[in-house]
Amino acid sequence: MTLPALDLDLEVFTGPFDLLLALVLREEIDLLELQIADVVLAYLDHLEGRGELDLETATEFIVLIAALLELKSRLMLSDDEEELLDLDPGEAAEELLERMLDARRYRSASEHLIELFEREEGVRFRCTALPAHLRRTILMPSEGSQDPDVLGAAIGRLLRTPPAISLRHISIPRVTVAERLEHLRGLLRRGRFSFEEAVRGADRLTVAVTVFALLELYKRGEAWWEQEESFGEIAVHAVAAAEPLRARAV
Amino acid sequence: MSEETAAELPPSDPALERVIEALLFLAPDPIAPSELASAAAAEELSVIAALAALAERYAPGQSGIHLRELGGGFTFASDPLAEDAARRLFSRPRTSTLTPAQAETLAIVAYLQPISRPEITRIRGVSADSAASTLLERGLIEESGRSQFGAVLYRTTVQFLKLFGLRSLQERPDVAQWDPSPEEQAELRERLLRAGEARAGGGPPAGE
Amino acid sequence: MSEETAAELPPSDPALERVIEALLFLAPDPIAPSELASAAAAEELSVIAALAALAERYAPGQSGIHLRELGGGFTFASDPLAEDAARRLFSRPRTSTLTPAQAETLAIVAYLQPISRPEITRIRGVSADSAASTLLERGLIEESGRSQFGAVLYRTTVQFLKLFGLRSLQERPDVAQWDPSPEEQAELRERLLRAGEARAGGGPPAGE
Repeated sequence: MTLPALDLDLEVFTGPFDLLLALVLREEIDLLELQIADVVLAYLDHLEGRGELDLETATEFIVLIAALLELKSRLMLSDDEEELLDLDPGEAAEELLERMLDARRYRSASEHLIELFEREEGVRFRCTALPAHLRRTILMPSEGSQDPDVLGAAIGRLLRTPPAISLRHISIPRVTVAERLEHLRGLLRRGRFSFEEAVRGADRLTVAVTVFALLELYKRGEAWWEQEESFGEIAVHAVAAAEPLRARAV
Repeated sequence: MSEETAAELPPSDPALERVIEALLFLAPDPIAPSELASAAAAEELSVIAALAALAERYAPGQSGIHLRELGGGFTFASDPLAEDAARRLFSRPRTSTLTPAQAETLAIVAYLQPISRPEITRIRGVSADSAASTLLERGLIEESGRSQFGAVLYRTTVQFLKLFGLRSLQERPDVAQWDPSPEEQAELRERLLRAGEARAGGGPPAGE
Repeated sequence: MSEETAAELPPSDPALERVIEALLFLAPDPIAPSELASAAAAEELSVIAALAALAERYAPGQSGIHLRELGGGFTFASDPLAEDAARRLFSRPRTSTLTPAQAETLAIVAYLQPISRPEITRIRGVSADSAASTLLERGLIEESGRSQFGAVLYRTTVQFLKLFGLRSLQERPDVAQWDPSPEEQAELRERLLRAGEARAGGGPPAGE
């Protein structure tokens, strides 16, 4: 399977996954309008239909979806979110819970509104113009009845530039995939190394970027890895010329 | 409808009568019995019977709404008795205060005239069409030629000056008093456009 | 109008009743009793008595036109019985249905007004822009000033009350009634905390 074969049927888009990406990148589809969870669900359905996981396309999918998620979160973050990042996990969960409850409340309220709307289906109001002799004549309010300051205040309001959405809290990737690739290739020259070793002392972002780099190496057929048990050590091997790439490495 | 015709008619079907009543209430123009019949999926004779019953209920002296036959069709009209009250209700001056959208649009025209709608929209960050139409209707702004791109330009009117008690445009209040960032040197128009684009979610404002 | 109130009212004056009837027929939007009283140069109590009498004549089952109380005012509306016929006659569907996105956006505005688009987006988790534009176009919401950050604020309109048959905004049910039960909330909280711990304490992400 290739990702382009993944067909989507979403609220804002119907068609193959790669076309969706192209449209998002060309800004013809607003990422804010896209429910990324629906894309993931469609992918999971697709996997279920096939009954097997192709690591290569799964990797590609995860990378692409992660990128979409990051882009979307950047678009959605507002200033208040900054405080959220300083919360401990308990507080963050409370905050998140409050939001989920809010979303749920208004979703239910919207169902109630739709019921009302349907109940009123068929009720019409007259929307006919008044007879000509009764048309609203505009009586001119007296001279000087308006305060010019209203105009000045309106201009002042329009001059106010809204505070820019601060992206300070989004860490600027000081580590690049290219750098980490180089680092991993260096280690690979020894034949094998453990992941732990590759990220020793690194911050979380570097760890994440290293995972991406590792996926990239796997994709290019340069490396292969194994993990004996969950949370156990990950051993990374160079793919020797003699050793054929094992594509189904699950 | 003459007495003789009514005598030959079938009795009015209350449900059909209500449908006809609703249709006449909604329609802006007189409707012919044949049109009513095909809309209500009923015999024309039954429609005529319903109309006869309605004519009795909606007769002068019975109701403030009258059923009238006009140009071969039927329509409801208001009782002339209500004329004075209607004039008082509908001819009152429009509320003299401007809505926020109107105040913003008028202020933009007052300070930057002549100016086109697209530009007003850019500054407001949302469409100014309905506000501009109301201001035109109220005679506070008027057309003043076209921009090089063919868009209609607007300027304020003498009526505007009178309403705000200004002897001339030079008496517009000084923006400095409401200016949130007085240290900025750029021209007012340019700053308004920049703020408008930031509000509309355009590129980040300069300085970021 | 409750029975008890009606009992205390003066008898309806037929001439005033006809004037009120005509005004309601002519007016495009609901009119409050106080407005009717000043237009008809009558006491508000007499107007209320006339409205009570009209409510009896224009009641479901009595007439194809119904007297409705909407948004604090009174207006006539057609009996839904006539909907099919109206559709045929005016060959225009009354209104298209609301999409879930529009309904959610409308619900948020109805409860939290005045509210800005970014706030709506935050609550929904997806952009509300296209839904809000449609609601504006359909006249269900309107602008109502700006927030301190310069975002346009929205509120619901009289049209909204009309289409949803609400006598006033106070008729909205308490939003708290849709809160999940304490057990459901506890379960949700539990799940979130577990996910949070797994993220915070699970070692390098590759180990998962």
